[in-house]
Amino acid sequence: MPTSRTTPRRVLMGVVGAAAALALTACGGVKTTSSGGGEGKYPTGNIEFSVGASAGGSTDLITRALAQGMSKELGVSTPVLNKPGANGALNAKELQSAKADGYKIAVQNASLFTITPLTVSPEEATKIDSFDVITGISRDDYVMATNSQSGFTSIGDMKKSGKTIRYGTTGVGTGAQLASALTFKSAGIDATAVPFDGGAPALTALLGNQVDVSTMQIGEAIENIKAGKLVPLAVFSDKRIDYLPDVKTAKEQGFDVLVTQYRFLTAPKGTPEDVKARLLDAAKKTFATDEYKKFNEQNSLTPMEVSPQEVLTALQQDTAKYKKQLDEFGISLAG
Amino acid sequence: MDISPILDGFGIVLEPSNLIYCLIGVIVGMLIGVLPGLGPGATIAILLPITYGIGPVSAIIMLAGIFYGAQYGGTITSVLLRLPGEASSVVTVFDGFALARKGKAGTALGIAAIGSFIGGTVSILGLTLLAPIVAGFALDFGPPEYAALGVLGVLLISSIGNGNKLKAIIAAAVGLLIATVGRDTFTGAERFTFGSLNLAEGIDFIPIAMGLFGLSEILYNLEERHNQVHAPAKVGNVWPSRKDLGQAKGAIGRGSLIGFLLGVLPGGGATLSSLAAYAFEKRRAKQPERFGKGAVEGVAAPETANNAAATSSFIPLLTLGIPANATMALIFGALLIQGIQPGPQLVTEHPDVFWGVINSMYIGNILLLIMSIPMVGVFVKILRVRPAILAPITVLITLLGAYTVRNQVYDIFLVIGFGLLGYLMKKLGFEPGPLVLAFVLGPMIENSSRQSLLIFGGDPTGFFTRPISGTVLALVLVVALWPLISKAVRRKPAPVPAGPPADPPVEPPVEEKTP
Amino acid sequence: MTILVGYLPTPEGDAAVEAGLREGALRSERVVIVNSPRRGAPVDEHKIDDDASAALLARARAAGVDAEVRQPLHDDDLAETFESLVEETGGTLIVIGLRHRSLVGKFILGSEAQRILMEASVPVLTVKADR
Amino acid sequence: MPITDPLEEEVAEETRPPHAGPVPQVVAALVALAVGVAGAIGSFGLGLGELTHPGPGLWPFAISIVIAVLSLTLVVTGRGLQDAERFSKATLLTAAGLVTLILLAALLPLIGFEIPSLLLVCVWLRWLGKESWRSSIVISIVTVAAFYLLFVLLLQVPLPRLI
Repeated sequence: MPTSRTTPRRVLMGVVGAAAALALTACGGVKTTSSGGGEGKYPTGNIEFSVGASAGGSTDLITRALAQGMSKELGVSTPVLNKPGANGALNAKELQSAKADGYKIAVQNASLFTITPLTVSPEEATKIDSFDVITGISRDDYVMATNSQSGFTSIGDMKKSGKTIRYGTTGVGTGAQLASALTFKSAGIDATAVPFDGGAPALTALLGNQVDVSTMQIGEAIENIKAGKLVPLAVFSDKRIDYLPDVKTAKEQGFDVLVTQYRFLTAPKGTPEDVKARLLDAAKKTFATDEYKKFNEQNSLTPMEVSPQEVLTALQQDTAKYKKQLDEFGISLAG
Repeated sequence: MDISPILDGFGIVLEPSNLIYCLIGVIVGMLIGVLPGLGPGATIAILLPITYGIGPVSAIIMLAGIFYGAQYGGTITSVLLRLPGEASSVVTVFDGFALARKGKAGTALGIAAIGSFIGGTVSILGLTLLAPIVAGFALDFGPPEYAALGVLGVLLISSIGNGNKLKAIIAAAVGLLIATVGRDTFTGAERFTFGSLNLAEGIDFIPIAMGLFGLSEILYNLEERHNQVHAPAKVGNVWPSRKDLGQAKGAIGRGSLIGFLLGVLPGGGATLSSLAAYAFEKRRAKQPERFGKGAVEGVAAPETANNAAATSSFIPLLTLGIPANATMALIFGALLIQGIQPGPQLVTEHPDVFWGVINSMYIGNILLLIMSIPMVGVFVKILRVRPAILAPITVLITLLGAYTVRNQVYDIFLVIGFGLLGYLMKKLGFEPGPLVLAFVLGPMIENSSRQSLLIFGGDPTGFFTRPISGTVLALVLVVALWPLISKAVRRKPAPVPAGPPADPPVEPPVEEKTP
Repeated sequence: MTILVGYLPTPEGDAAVEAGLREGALRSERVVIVNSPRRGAPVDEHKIDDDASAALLARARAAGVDAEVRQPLHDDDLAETFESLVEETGGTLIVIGLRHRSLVGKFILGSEAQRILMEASVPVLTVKADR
Repeated sequence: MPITDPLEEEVAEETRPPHAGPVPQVVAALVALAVGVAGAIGSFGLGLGELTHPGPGLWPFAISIVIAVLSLTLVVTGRGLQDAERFSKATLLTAAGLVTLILLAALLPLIGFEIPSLLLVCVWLRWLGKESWRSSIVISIVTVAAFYLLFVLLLQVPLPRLI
């Protein structure tokens, strides 16, 4: 290995480099925003939609449909980024600490704020106060279904069978878990929860007879229900669902279990009013398109395009109710 | 069988953007196949962040193109310089270089290109026919089966590697342990996070792959491993004569079959199949002494087989969700990043991805055949670029690429950390491959086995009484006990004489690569 | 005592060998033909293969000179490579070919010949290619 | 696979520098052992649960035990292995390269990517690659310009930058 020759140039280079670095940092400062950001009227750059669930699930599909429509309205591209984990808590944490400039927004689930806090320590819970709600989006109800081979047709049938029911849920701290746990407890059925990471694997396990029943969002199960592969046992809404008019609610079957999932568009706390107004306007215009309405139908979603205040009220009421019921039955949702 | 999804797949591939990604993939693949240094694994790892921005089908088409394109590229340096650009082209050196010395380098390259094309195509046909059949059993795969498959995958990769088995298994286990960092999906408990928010989300696959495969390779190569400089070789006429083709015909056919079969086996892969195909041809030849002195079959067989295997190794990935080798583990990761879980459900849930990727291989192979013959001269020129110039550029792509994934400097430090780990592992005889692979499969194994235990009511015998998981676990046992079995088999006489011919002793450096 | 001849497969290189062999015959000294490729790249177009070096040796025999071909690798220091060869073989003369290069080209790429000229401790004979 | 090993070994053998002695082998195994033991202690603290209700620590605990046991075996049996490479003077090159990487990561958020990248490429070319001053400077400037074009202008990646 030959040694490199020392040249005055080498020293000179170092000095020049260091000086240039210092000079530039002193007067410049470092930029990170992508295109355009800063000058001009919002939005000037890409608006990132992050999703706290893996691609293909309801939240992801809704985000993509909304992002697509809003992209047209706002005239910028709206990349959708999946950041799955902990029922969206990881994504929420990231959004919460993002810059409140309207360039990073997310569709979030009610269950993250109403149910997840019941399963984790208070400091870990995501709080709605950390976000600005822009608008409600849609309701997505749960259905408990079983494989057509099981022979069950109602919650009562499961009780009659007398065996331990193994039920799939879409994860710890989700509405699916809460609805199932409340149902089995209030019906006095012996049951074990098997948490999966989202609706798709819970559905797959049910179709493959790995579990006896699964509770999923309607959109995830409806195709297989129509095809006769799955038999719906109950829905957990107040009234019957338009998409499954023949399926009795849990209430009708005598169990006071009311759990629904709804979603709303959020931005980090402190997002400027004009930015929020612009986003709301774009969302409303998207809701009004035929394309988006058709999307809702295809995915069995009930529109819930309400004001931020109504979203907040609903969240508060649900939280209080779930807490009371869990205490009453002595259910712990954590592992 | 319903062929409309297959035809739709062709529609997807023929979209101009996908054609371009396919073209980019095979060109990049050929380039890195030619260049000693970066292997397809390292390249795919480095390019992973870019796949973030493009759709899943395009991303996988491109990454797949890199993988099988590298098999073509590796031939060129083997033949012209006795320098296998890829581990899977090592045997091509013997007869390829001998042919080159006879002034028939062109013939060797031509035969290799034709063989590669045929091998690849046969394998895709097999993939097309076989994959949906395997996928038909999809619903029978529940958590216990996935758990068993995951264990089998980790075990196979650790036991069929090149190095010390014990070290490989330790590396794999460390990979499994690293995968547990972060929040537990069952209880929400934080594991090994030491209170760090960055770790609460677990460790991302991209920095691990980029560090252990990409950066470690560069750091390792900094220690001057290339002290051979070659004179430029003459290529000559690339089109093989009728006589040469006739000689190679059988070898190409058998190479396709061997490559397809060994590629499907997890852990088999391109390297193994090229070696096996060469050994097989030599054994059945009437004049085995011709081998090593410029036998056309000696080029045709391994080159056909490595391409066939590269293609068929997609079968376990796309149908069962088991990556057959470290490169497949990266593609597995790329699919996960895109929100697609490879497995039995893939063909029904994402037919666009499934058939798009498979059919892109037909197109990619045609592109490679068209390119490889006229462009041989161009690729040979690349060898004149000094690795010292490429290294800093690659490093910069790696580090800035890691940053772009989540826009966090933390990820750059992760890449550097894992780069150092990978470098030390290589120096100390640990392969990074099993670690990365186990890291990918870890969550699947853990979640599935915990779900299974819940389903079984805590009774672990359930794993063995279900037909599929039981069979898979029996396979796990066979693999685990393989050293003993093979010892018993080897006691029989007539070991296969597969050593290379005494004449040209192979002196140039062969790259240590991630397979 | 030996004469070192820098050789590249170019007209200038051939001219250098020609001159080197002539000097070797005149002085009855051994000739070492130095064909030094740059370290690093797997292939260097300046490196000659075995056939070409055999041809060079044949030329030397025809000229009645005892010769050998050396192919040491060099980094960014061809001049140093020559210096160490001078020391090792007891060189008395370096013969190199010169090619014409424009001023700009010389600025960007530098001139190895110039550095050999400046740094060599023995006389350097430079020749041009036959026109 | 018995058929193929000799082939591969013959080709691969010559590239590797002299193998390291038993000390690095044992040290490596001990490090792995330490990882296993630390993992086992950490996961035990998380709670193992039972088979019917596995706790968060059960799986990592099982893996850690496997690591520990296998590493212990390696400490005992791995002494004579020849698959480790000796750390030589060339290792210093790698160490130097590593330092430049860390510097780049540390400086990136402070002064943007341009200057650290320029210096990194330049250092790698000039000292690790032994290129001439001229080509080092030209290539590093061109590289950084190309990255700027690609990442900032074309891909619009929010890299910290000066310009």
